[in-house]
Amino acid sequence: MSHVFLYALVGTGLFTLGLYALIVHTHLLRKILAINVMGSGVFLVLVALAARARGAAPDPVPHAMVITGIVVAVSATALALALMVRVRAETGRAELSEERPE
Amino acid sequence: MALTMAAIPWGVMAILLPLAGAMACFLSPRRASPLGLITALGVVACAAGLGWQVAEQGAQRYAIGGWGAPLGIDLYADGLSLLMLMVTAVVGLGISVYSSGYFNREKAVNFWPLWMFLWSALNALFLSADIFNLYVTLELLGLAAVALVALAGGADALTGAMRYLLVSLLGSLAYLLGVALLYHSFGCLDIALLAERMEPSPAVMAAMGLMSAGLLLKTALFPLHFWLPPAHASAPAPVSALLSALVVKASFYILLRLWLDVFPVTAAGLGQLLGLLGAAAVLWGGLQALRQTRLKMLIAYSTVAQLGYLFLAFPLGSNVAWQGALYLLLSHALAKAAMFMAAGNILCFGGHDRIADLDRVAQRLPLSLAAFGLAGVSIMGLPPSGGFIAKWLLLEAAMRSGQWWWVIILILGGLLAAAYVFKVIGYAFTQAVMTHEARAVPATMEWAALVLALVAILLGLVAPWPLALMEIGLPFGGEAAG
Amino acid sequence: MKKTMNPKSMTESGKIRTPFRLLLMVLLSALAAGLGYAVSTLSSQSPGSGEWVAANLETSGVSNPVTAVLLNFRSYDTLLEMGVLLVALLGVWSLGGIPEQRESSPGPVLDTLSRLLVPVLILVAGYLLWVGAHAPGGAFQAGSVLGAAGVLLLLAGWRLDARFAGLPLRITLTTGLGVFVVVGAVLMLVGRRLLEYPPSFAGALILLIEAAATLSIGMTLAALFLGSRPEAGPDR
Amino acid sequence: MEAVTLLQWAFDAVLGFALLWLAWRALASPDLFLAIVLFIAFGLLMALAWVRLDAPDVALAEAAIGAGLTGALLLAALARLESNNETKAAHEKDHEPEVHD
Repeated sequence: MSHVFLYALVGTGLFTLGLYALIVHTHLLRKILAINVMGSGVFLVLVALAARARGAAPDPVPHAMVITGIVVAVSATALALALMVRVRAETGRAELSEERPE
Repeated sequence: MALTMAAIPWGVMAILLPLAGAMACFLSPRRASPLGLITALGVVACAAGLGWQVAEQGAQRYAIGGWGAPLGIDLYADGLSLLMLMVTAVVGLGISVYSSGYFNREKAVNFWPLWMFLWSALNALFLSADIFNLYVTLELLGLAAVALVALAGGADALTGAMRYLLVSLLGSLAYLLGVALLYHSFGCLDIALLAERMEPSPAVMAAMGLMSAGLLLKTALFPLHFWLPPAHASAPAPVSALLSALVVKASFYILLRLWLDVFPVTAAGLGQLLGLLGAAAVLWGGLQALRQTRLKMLIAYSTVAQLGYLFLAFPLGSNVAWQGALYLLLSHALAKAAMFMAAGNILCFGGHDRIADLDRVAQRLPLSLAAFGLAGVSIMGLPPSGGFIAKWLLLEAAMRSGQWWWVIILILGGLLAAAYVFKVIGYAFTQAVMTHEARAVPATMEWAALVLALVAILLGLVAPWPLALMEIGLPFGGEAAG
Repeated sequence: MKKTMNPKSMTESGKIRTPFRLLLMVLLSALAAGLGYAVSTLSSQSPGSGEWVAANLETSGVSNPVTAVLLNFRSYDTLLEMGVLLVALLGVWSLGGIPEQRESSPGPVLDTLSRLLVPVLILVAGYLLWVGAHAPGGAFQAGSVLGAAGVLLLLAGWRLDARFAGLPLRITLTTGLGVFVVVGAVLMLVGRRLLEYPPSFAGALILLIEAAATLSIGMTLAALFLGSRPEAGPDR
Repeated sequence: MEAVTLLQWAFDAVLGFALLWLAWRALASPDLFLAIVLFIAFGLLMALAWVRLDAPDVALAEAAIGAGLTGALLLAALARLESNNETKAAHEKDHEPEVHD
């Protein structure tokens, strides 16, 4: 066990923490934050494990994957936030309605 | 001539062309509609070119950047990806023609670039051989799909789009965590290389669970289907069509690829579980569809049911079962697109989609009603439709493997489908006094629906041809059909 | 940022029942434990493709391995990703006008700050773009710094002139993806594969793509921040 | 050598714990503004973690995008939610909330 596994474990922790918050919280802003925390967790797993080789330079492929992922995440967040503002304007609440249109 | 045809990488063109079309539509909003239609024709030509190439030369592998796996990203086209690409082309052309009549100018400006991006994402997804690249295509697909749902405006569509976005992102992240585990286990992202290096381990099992769960969520397998009906029902009609016909199939396609090629085939229990969930989806989706009072909700629940059939192949696992599932996927894509388009015509004509008030539709929109009925024949699985061939293959696979209980599900599902399709048609033939002002529906919209429904029927008559294409590159493994 | 909360709207309304929460906690703890176990069983030796990257770095045109992966070995991912950014912006724009608030008076601090910082940020972006070939940096970092400069300008109350808010803006937004696609297509026309740069031109082509991408990324991120389609001229 | 390793371990442990704690606070805080501020702090700590993991490229991207721009987007969205609130109250009469049927 080296420090990379510590970070990888923190990554899986963040993933589950975010998942819990995503399910439990109803406010959309909080759900969006939760998704971002989950994403950070996945990125942490990717990059941490890339640094496993002691002494040698870390594997650059996961780094590139994470940079791609960060840009995807910010795009998705921007769309989600804009949708949230519109949902709020239409329904008066920044939440997903509990009753499902059957 | 043949030499140059062979030299053109049609698959790459099928990805780049809609991307270029999307940019052109974005840059020139006034001409978005004609530009989009031209692009659609071009993409159909590319799909045909790729079809010719794959049929002539067998499965194709294309190393982008000339690097090749494991360093670069490969595109791979075998019979499975080819058929997905082709059905996307046919449905996509239909949707493009339909949309050119459906959207007003203001909406069209937003619709066309998004739809072109979505098409590009679909083609890229079906051709990708790299699990991280698949993640990027999934995100491109998801964001474009969500934005398209929100085009409808209004509380229902926006809430549906929001829920869809969260679900889609959750599914992608679970998938990406699986990708991370696989990459760090084997040091590669290419599906074929992964298959070579695959050794079962706890990390592989975790990756399998995460990726499957994420993709099942995106494919809306019961009980993870909760997001689908509101999103698909509240979207604009052509968007509902492309979501139900194509977008949910994309994540299923990835699941199928991973299941067939990458994951170790030790998980028989998981196959049974997927089959059970599929069976539950068939019954639950059918019952819910029958209960609906709105036409588009009915069709959306029918999608939940039809997606269930796809998973009946997992416990059977034989070549015939996979063929049946894929055939169902193809015919459902065509039939469901036609159904949603017909519903869109009815909605556009009458201003509502309450099933109980579908009077006069039979007289005034005969083509749309015919499209709905013909699509219904395929959804029910009656001969001579594509849906019939699909169910026949699944039936055969179930009987051969001795798992006869799946046959009961197939029959019950067919009966439920018949019930909800006839419920709609029955109301449509009710004679009633003229209660509301009718709006004209462009002929292109009626014909687009009818032609797609006819192709769904036709798929039952030309079955040997798609079945032969499916075998190119042996996507379902080497076992013979017998 | 002012910090006045409407307490009623900001509290969660639908509370989820406690037994469900407990069950969820148990399930997710099991998930976390399983994932942690799976991660910890991975070998401590990386089987990654780092060696492949190192072996081909020389012909990639750049010496920063991450840039080499992003813009050469796996450039196709980056191409699609430029599409993701544009799709997000299209989605935000198609959601229609969010009524803009705080049109006026950003305050003297923000005004001065933006005047001082924006030129610096643009310089930093240029530096990051240039240095990305051989050191940490590159199009995404440079683009996001440029985007930050745009956000600052927007906060200071600056708006794009209507003359440029139509086609010129859209061209800038698509430049990144457009140059990428054109380079890929031209290479195919001259008989190479998609995005298969000739080694002697690789560095220049990567810089060209990165420059275009930086501009588009910066512009897109600032536009995402603005939230609604800027008022355009007659073209819209 | 031993002391340095121990110090690194301590640093990693503190950083990992701080990441989890900040994420938890950001997701659980009842005040949305505070939640966003905590999330931005979380992003900055992530950048630190990337540096520690020898990923300077990712650290730069995270600092600029993950913490900076995402933070700005979140704050702008929160401001819009609030201003929406005010206009909502003003137009309450002619804008009935939609009801599901």
